[in-house]
Amino acid sequence: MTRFFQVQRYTAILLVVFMALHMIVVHYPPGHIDFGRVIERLENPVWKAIDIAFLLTVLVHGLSGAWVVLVDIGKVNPFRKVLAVLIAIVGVAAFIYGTMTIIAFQLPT
Amino acid sequence: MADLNVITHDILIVGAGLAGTWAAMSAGENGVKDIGVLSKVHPLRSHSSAAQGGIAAALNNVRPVEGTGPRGPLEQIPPGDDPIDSPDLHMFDTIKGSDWLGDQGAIEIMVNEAPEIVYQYERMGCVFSRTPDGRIAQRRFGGHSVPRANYAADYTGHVLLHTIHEQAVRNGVKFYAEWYCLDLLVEDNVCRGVVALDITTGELYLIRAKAVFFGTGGYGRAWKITSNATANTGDGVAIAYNAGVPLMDMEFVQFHPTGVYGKGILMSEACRGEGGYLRNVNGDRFMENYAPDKMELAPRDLVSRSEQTEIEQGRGVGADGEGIYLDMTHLGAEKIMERLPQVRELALNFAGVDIIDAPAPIQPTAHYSMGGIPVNANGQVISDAEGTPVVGFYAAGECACISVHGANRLGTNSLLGASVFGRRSGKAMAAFVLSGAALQPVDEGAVKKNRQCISTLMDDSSINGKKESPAAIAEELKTAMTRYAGVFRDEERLTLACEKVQELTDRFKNARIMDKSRRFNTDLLGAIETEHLLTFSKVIVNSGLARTESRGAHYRTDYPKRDDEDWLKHTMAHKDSNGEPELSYKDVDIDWDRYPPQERKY
Amino acid sequence: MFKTTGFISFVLRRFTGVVLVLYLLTHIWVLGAANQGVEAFNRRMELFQSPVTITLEVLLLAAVVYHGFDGIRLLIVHYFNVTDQRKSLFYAAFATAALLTIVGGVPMLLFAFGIG
Amino acid sequence: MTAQEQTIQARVHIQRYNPDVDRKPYLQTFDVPVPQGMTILDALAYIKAEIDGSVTFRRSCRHAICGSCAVNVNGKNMLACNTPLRTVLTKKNEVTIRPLSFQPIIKDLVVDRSAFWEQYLKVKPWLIPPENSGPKEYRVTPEEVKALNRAETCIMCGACYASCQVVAMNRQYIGPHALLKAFLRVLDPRDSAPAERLELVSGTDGVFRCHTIFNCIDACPKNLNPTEAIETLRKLTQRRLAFEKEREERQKTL
Ligand SMILES: Cc1cc2nc3c(=O)[nH]c(=O)nc-3n(C[C@H](O)[C@H](O)[C@H](O)COP(=O)(O)OP(=O)(O)OC[C@H]3O[C@@H](n4cnc5c(N)ncnc54)[C@H](O)[C@@H]3O)c2cc1C
Ligand code: HEM
Ligand code: SF4
Ligand code: F3S
Ligand code: FES
Repeated sequence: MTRFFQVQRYTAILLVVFMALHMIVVHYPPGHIDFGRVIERLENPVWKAIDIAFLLTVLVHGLSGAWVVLVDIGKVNPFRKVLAVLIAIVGVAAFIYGTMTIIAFQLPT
Repeated sequence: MADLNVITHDILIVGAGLAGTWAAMSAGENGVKDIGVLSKVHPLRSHSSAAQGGIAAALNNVRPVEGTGPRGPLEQIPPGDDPIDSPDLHMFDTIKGSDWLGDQGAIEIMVNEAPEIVYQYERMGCVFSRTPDGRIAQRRFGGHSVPRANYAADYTGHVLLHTIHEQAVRNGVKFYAEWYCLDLLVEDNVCRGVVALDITTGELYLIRAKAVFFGTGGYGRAWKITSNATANTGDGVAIAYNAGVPLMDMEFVQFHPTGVYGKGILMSEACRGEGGYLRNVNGDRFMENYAPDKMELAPRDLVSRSEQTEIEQGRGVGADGEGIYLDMTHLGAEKIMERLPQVRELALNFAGVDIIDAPAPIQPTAHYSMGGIPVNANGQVISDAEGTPVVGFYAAGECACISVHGANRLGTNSLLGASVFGRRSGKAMAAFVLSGAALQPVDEGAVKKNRQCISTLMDDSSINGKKESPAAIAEELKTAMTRYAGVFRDEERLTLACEKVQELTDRFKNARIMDKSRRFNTDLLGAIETEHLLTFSKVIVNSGLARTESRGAHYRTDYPKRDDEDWLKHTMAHKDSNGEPELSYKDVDIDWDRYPPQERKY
Repeated sequence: MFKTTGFISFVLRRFTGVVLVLYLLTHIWVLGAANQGVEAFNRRMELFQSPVTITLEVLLLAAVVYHGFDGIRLLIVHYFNVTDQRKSLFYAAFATAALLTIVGGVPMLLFAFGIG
Repeated sequence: MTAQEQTIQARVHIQRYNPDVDRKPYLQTFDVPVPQGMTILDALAYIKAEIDGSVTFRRSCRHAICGSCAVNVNGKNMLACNTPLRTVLTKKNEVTIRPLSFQPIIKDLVVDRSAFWEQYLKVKPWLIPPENSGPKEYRVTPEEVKALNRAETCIMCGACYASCQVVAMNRQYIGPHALLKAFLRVLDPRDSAPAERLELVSGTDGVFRCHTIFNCIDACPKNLNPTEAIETLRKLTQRRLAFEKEREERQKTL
């Protein structure tokens, strides 16, 4: 529990940075988003790394948050271990899939 | 009986205030495992938590700064300097405060054990206020000749009670919270157990025990204007009396001069300590007619009497002219906010007055009951003037009369008394149980009898169609006690009081309650408590009528002098076969060489 | 009890948090189209660039900024002893979030409805 | 000196419920004359004595020190005994009194506090003093006492506990009252088991279950601040062992 809380708080701090970055870089100014626009940035491996870290952070934060929300409910609380495993599986799957996506952004050769 | 619930314990304790909890703790520490504690309110709700001022003990931590007078600042006593206080001095102050009615042997035990018990409280976790070098801070208190009140801001009792309760839980004491003790089973001068009601379910239980302890608190609720909690209905006192145990010195009840007008809630002595004035309806500081030197800082009983004189001579304030103004407006907002914030809050909430810009109406309030179940210094209840013990029955705290407070208790001595004698009782009970005491046979009819009483109260087909409301009876009793057995007494008033109590007792036979349910029936409890009030009020007024002198808190306008010749003795009241109190007297334990009676002058 | 800033902020934070998680998972799935190549990605992105979805995205933005600033508020409470300012802190977080939603949302809407 | 203010008439709605006979709680209305200075508790006592003796509530000290009388008034938890009735009346001179929220009801305004007390005992509310207890008092500085004062005046009234929605969702949560108590013991220089306590409150149901709703502060009649206590504990759990070392050092000079 201590760790979940810790993780939530630290990831929250990281998210402040990532989120700001993400909003500015990806969505500002608003406009049509297509492969081309994304690739401009993701050509740079540093951006790739940043996005992967962002993905990890947001997943950890969001999913541990979801776990907390569920476990807060008295009736669900006894199943918190099972839930943690389930959510971790979701998290890992989403992370792998998301990472593949990020890597997939390459100039077609 | 098929439906008889029986519980057994080695030691059963009734009351979870300081006295009861200490008894449980110390019985446990002395080797008894099976201890049950019964309390009609949750233990932490016991009235001990209301004590504000402090607990007395000659610790010698602080002294007045030299040359600053009786109200000057205090400083810590540097290590190595001469002490200013001693148990002997504490003893003398207590004896003097008691107007020489206190039993000096018991007082000596109390003052000698005082420092140790305060240290023990501290080591158990009480957060006392501190001197700069980290010792327990002390303050002055009325009637004590040196600063001796060890305190935790203005919630000392709260801290003590929580601490001791927690430690008792830690030691595995079993608490029955919200259980009401209805009856005590004493036969052939041997105590056998109690009948109790689980308030939540309404179930009756017979609780058998080798030793029973009462720490049921005071009986200040018999007055309309009182600082006491609603739980302080003197149940233990009445129950013991009904079981054939005598009551001692019941006529002595302390009135505090500054209770919130119409409510009695305590406004701390600090109001006057910080320089508050008392004024009558004309705005005069009337204390100059009664105590020109000490003015508002005269002892509690004197100030209360001065206020009452003003009120009775028509110079009172408030809707019914029963109040006096406590004026602190000249102190200024700053000082009030700094030193008396809680008092201001209190006056705001309970009198609707901001003491910064208006005087607060106050009036004398019933505060502490000196009398109670007679016990010796080991907490063992005695059944006559010779000190014959009731086997297996113990008591301490405000419900008991040891008597360390005599005719008038000094502030801060009651927390001390409850703790010291609660602890001693626990030890004595442990010795009694471990010496091979056995469970005594009980008459199971007792439960039936109590069940009968309850169903009578709930019954609606009342005799001669007359129904009385217990609440109304209680209200009338309180009004009568305030008027006729209050700060001032005389033959006429006390006779009126006797008649009134008798009338109400008769009327109570037709009392019926409105709530007919079993579950958490506070209406029923209220009725039973009213019956208790009537029971011991009768003893109070009769004892008071008989005592033709003025001593300590008992002030007879027709006998304004103390009379050591005839009345240097304790009143003992037994219930006779007609249910009337039968008075006898018991000598006061006095060390004639050391502390012979003197005039009580401040 | 139910009308306190503390409780309102809690409900909003919780609600936005859960919405964001659900969105995040969808988002990852949507972007996953990139794995199937450029066309697939662009096709899927088209789906999400209608005025309706962009309006929804503005709400999403509101959720993100609210959740974010409320989260920052909690971080402040955690690291500094400012519970006495609890009400002002909430108003500040809420106002900032509203402001940013407008600043970010208006251009998005303009874009969506082709006014920009 | 102050003008005698007039008695006004109030309509007091009280939630009644006796599980033995009633299918569900209902409101009953009583007309009460309100003289100057009448508290909510006075009004309840008036109703019980004069109108309906079966109205059930808890009370004892009458001046905000025993913690018996907390109830829910117009949707807020507070003490009945220190709240003047006039301050809670609506414009139409009405007031609604319910039992403390989220608690099982025993009868009328009396709630079952077992969970509340269980949580209180769960944090081991007693001091665990050091082994080397001397003959006199431990030396504690006035500053250290001042820090403890922020928790010491808690009267265990439960107003905070019954305003916390986390409690409402999950009865396993230790709750603000008990965490405040834990804070008191952890910060007490005389306590020798701070690490153990911090371990205890950092569990699944401890300080991290609190979502900083702040209702506990708003409800507390003693102006205490459980949230801050919880935040302090959270920070301390992160340096549990170091903190215990510091404590051991401190205790050498007790
Ligand atoms: C406002 C106020 C301020 C005070 N300030 C001070 C002070 O500063 N210093 C000082 O020394 N003294 C002070 N006193 C006096 C002191 O608080 C009491 O004398 C002392 O606390 C009594 O303790 P106790 O253990 O005897 O009883 P209590 O603490 O009153 O406890 C009585 C217990 O008995 C239980 N009980 C009673 N009847 C029954 C029953 N029928 N069945 C089951 N349980 C029952 C109750 O539930 C309770 O647990 C003050 C008193 C008041 C009213
Ligand atoms: C700027 C970015 C963010 C910050 C500062 C932030 C901060 C926080 C904080 C401090 C909490 C803890 C709340 C508590 O303990 O009660 C939290 C909870 C949560 N967050 Fe975030 N967050 C951010 C972004 C996100 C994002 C993008 C998501 C979604 C994927 C998310 C999902 C959640 C969830 C589901 C919870 C649990 C909800 C709850 O406990 O009430 N957060 N957030
Ligand atoms: S913290 Fe305040 S509200 Fe909570 S139990 Fe203690 S006194 Fe009551
Ligand atoms: S209301 Fe509850 S959620 Fe935390 S801040 Fe107070 S304990
Ligand atoms: S009656 Fe004691 S706190 Fe209200």
